[in-house]
Amino acid sequence: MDAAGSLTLGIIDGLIALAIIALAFGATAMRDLFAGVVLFIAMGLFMALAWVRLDAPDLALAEAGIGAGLAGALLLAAVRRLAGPAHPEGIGDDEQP
Amino acid sequence: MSPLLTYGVAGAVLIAIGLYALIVRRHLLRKIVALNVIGNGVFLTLVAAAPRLGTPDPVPHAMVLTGIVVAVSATAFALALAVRVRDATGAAVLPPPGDDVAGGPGH
Amino acid sequence: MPQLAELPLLPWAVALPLGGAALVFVVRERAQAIGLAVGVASAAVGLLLALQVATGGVQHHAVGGWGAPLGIDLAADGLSALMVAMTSVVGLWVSLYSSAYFGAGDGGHQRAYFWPLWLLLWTALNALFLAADSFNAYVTLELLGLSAVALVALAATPAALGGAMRYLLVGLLGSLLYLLGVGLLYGAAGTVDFRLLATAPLAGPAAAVALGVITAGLVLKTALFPFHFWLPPAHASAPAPVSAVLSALVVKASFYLLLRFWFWVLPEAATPVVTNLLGLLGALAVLWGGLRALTAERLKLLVAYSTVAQLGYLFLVFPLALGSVEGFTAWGGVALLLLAHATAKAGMFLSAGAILKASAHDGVSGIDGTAQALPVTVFAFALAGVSLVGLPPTGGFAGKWILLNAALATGQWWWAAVLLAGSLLAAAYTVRVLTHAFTRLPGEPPACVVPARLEWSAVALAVTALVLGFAAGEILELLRVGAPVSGPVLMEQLR
Amino acid sequence: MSVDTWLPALIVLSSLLPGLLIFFLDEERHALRTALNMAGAVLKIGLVGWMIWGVFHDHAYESRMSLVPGLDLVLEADALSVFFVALSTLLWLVTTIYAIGYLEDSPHRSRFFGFFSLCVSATVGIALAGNLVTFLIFYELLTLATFPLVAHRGTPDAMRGARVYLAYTVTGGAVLLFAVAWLSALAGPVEFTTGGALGGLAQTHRAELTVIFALLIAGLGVKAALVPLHGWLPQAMVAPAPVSALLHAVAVVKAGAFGIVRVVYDVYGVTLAADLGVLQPLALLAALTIVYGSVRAIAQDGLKKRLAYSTVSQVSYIALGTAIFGPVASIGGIVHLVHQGVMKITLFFCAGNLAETLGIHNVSEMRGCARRMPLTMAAFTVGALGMIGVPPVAGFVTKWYLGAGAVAAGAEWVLVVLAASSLLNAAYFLPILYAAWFREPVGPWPEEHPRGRFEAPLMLLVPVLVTAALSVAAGLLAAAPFSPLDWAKLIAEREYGL
Amino acid sequence: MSNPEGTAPVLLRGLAALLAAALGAAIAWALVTLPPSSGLRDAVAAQIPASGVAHPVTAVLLNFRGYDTLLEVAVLLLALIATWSLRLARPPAGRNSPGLVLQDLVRLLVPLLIVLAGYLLWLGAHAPGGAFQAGALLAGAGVLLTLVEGRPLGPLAPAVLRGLAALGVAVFLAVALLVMGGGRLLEYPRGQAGLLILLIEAASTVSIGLALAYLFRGDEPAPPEHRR
Repeated sequence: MDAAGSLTLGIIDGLIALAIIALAFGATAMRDLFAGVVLFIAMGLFMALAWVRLDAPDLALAEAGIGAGLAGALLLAAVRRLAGPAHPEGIGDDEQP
Repeated sequence: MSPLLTYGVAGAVLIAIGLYALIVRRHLLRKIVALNVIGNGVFLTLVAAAPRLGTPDPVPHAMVLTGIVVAVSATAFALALAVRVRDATGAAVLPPPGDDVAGGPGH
Repeated sequence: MPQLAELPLLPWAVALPLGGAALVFVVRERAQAIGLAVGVASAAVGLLLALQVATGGVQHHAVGGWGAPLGIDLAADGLSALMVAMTSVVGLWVSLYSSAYFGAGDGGHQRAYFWPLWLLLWTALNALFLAADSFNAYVTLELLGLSAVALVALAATPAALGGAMRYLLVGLLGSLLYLLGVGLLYGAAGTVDFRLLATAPLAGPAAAVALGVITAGLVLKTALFPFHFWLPPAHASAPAPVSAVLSALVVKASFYLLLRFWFWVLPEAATPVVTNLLGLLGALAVLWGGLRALTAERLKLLVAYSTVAQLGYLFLVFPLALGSVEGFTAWGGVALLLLAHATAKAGMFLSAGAILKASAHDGVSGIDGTAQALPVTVFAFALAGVSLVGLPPTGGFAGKWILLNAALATGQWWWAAVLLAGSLLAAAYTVRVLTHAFTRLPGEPPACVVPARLEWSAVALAVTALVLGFAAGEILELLRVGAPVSGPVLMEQLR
Repeated sequence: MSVDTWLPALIVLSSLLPGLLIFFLDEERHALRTALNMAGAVLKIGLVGWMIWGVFHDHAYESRMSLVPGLDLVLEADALSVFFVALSTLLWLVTTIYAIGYLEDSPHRSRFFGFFSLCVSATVGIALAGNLVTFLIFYELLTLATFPLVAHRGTPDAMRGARVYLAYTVTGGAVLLFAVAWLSALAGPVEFTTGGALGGLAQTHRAELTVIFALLIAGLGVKAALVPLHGWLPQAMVAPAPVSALLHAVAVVKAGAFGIVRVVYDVYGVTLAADLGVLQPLALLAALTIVYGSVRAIAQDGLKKRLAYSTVSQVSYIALGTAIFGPVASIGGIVHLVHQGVMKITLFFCAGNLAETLGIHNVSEMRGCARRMPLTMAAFTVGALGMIGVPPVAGFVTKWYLGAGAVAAGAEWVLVVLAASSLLNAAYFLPILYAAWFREPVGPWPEEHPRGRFEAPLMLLVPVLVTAALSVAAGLLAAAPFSPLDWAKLIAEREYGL
Repeated sequence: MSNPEGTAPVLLRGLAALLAAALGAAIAWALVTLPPSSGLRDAVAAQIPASGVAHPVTAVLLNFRGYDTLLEVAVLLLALIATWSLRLARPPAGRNSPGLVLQDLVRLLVPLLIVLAGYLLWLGAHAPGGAFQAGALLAGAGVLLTLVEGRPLGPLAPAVLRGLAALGVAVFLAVALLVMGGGRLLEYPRGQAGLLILLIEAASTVSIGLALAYLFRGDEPAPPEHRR
């Protein structure tokens, strides 16, 4: 492909990379847990883009579905559970009889 | 600058960010997110490190696919454990280690 | 009966416990019986495998028939065989012990979940020791870490859950660092197979960084001082049989991978600075772990810190064997110490579990008089202690003697001094426990019934540690199969 | 595979196997336990007799088993080893009888006799060890076997005494291990050989050898109770009387002394040792210990404590004799291995009887006890006079040869030490004898509970009389063939190649 | 002492930052200086015809490095067992009860997702896709159902549920051992590789979807002590 095209692609790559980095930082630094998780999911989506750019469509699919999607759902569920009341008794803290 | 290198360096940065957060952040959920960030960084590095000539090498892709599934499994368990710790101790943080008070049942 | 050499034992050593795990998870009502049966079978396969290697040399199995680098190989040399055999022996007695340890008290919850988790852990151990492929080793490492953490959390006390959480975070970080290193090596060599990596011309920053992060990750998982902080809480708060497995086997797995990379893949990367640094950290672990064990308040915490100390010995292999002409002396000594610690420490944790059933509380001072209530168990604890101290004629002594010889014959007397200091500390904390156990309480000894299986499993392991001292010769012969170092068993300056 | 290769191992097993069996015996199986003990002891005596005869006719016995290449377990019989074996075997028999009587209906007898047999097996192993590693192994086993015996009573101060004992011995063991490992790394497996095994290194590694010698003596000196490493001995007095007797006469203390003899004669060789100039310091240390022990003994009121310090002093005669160059002194030192054994065990048995029958634990309580227990005190008197060195009791022979040897070696200062120690011995023994025989008892005894028709049950009385008789016999019949002295001469001749 | 939002003392933060920066720099350095290589691309390409599938990644995952994938499916099962062994308390039900709209949406979406999963599974043989992507879609359906009905699946006998969860490992292992016969683990007979791989993938898809969905739910439907 021509130089200009490759340059634009290079810029796009750079932007995706920067977005991933920024989102990662936000995800780990956010004061609010929920916001952090949302940023993490967004990062996952950009990761999927990155995989596409790296000629790894399988990874893009997996990242979108599992890395961002399910991991995100799990994290959100966890945020909700942690926001809820604690269950100190759990279901029985008894140890081996 | 080839996309490989761009994303590879991005991966290195992710690893650094994640490691810092893992050490510094107290809340378990954040630590788990941090681990996932490291994981993504490692995956990027893995693919970026692999081949440099022509069409991509499928082997690292397969490895990363495995890695993603393992990561999500570990994350799921870690989150459940974190919730359990919160339920048992009242706070979603690591209890101090050197807990060494005799007493309680023998077993 | 087919010839031993033809038996495909390598795949079966992995498939058997894996299938068993799935089975006991589904057929929960029979978990106990099936789990025990699978345990016995897996142990048999493991020991046969060791025999196969001893008689037939290094064993290979190209999974899928592709062969490295495209496919994944399984391989068993002397070291792998010994590790698998160690897993089999410890696993056998731990399974027996557990079949009596986990009752139906909490609706059979612990019993229902212990068996699938334990068999998955066993799968991971065998798979890891037999992996000839560094990425495959990563998967087994994760399988190992997750099952180990889940087993710790099974105790369900706040302490156990906290310990498990810390253990999980550290473990995941460790395996991710390991994966990173493997990826870099693949980038540099285009393969993840250990043998091909060993022959590949690895050089440049990539190889160095790879080895660095791999070492960091594995050292973290092996709890080498000062990265031991996660081990005592986890090992001390887990159910007794789990503690035994963790201290005896799990920490050894990551150490085994360290050996694979340093002695096979990149021995040329070893500089005196690095090897002596690892040795120094090991020495500090020996001293620090010993001191903490000496002052620990809770019995199981004492035993856990003893593990930290004993792991320190293993790292003396780097300054004493890596890159030295006659490295086999230290190599064999460390291998013997590793096996002796596995059996002795497992026996010690199992007996501690039984002793605590009879004691007033979980403090060291809480076990007063248990020598009257449980003479057999206390005997097992004492015998295991003797091996940890390294007194003759136990396996601990044989290993320590050979390692001393390696240190002194090469003029590195300071490592010998570390060995002796460690022995004295070990003697001190063992005696600390025994004096409490032997202290006679006023009145009748506390009536206490512990299932015989608990007592005798512990004895069996302690006795195994003793017998190792007499089997040392055969063990070292097996260890020579495919060993990365050569030389005589014992060195002599004036030869 | 002839009996020659089995005899040494059999001698060790003859007490080891009964011991292991006894562990699993039920407390109440009194008869069976006794039978096992006695059978083992008698069998051992038979085997040892056989071996003595063989060794006397230069017959070689060796059992060898390889642990790892370059690390062999070797048991072999030479003049010196059978000397020590004979002593421990004989005294084990009497002590076992005594212990059976002493421990009647006290708890945990199976445990006690189990470890008791292990203790003797370890001692015999030490005696028969054919190389340094084997010696080391049995030396450590001895530590392990004796710890539960010292701690047997399980009382707080029993546990304390046991802890101190273990702290000293394990540390000493570690030092010894270090030294042995170092020496083996230099010279390979060091086999005990008459006249020394280190010829090769004598010129090249003088400095190392000197340091290693110091380490070896330090390690052995703990059990041999050389000042300042003797601290555990008085503490270990909490053990039951038979144990104390065994510890002082045969097992622990003697093992240390025997080790010193081995190191000087059969590892370094007395010539090399003298050449390195390490004998003089050893002699001085021994002399110091002799005097110090005696002085401390005077101040003790507790009978067993006084005896303990007396042991500290007496055992060093062996080291002293070893450290003075020259066959005559060596004879004096070696023969004291046996003499001190029989005399000191007599004294401890007596102390046990006094405590059992009259509840006497302190010297101050002994007034007139001889009238109540004449036989026991007669035996005690024999032992005491022997310690002082009054002819014809065995102790006299020792001191005579030590003195003569010292003069021969031109070390007259030793005479002063001997004289001083004899005076001191007299100073802490004669008052006891006087009070026991010639003073009136003051009031009732602390706690009197006579058992049996005699002053003490036969099981306790007979051993005392036997050992007392032996002490006298060893002195009277010193000139006879196969007397301790005769045998010691044989050893010295072989060591000095005369 | 521990306020969840709190962070570590300054010194620790500084050290952590230093450590992290050093590690990142080292990795970047290693990447930059890596010599070019083609990895195993050509080796894979050469064996694709024999692998039974056309898509290289699937060939690596299910054939060349199928052993990794077997252990990987085991890891997923392990995660499920481990999570269930924790006995989480049920989250307070009924909170944010889904509106009718969402329920209808789900009724529409779930069948679609299942069909799509089947398609992806079949596609994996010669194009991007396969068991894991398909499993993820099934799991997504399960998650939606959990959100509206509290559980991913209709009422199932506990043993059956566990059986489905272990199906992937069981089938994978069974095939691996059956084809071994006298030969090697996972050595597919010539010509049957494609079929066997599809069989394995189908079983795995079910288990993966089920496991991920129940991991989202958190606790086991019928833990042991609720029986008897």
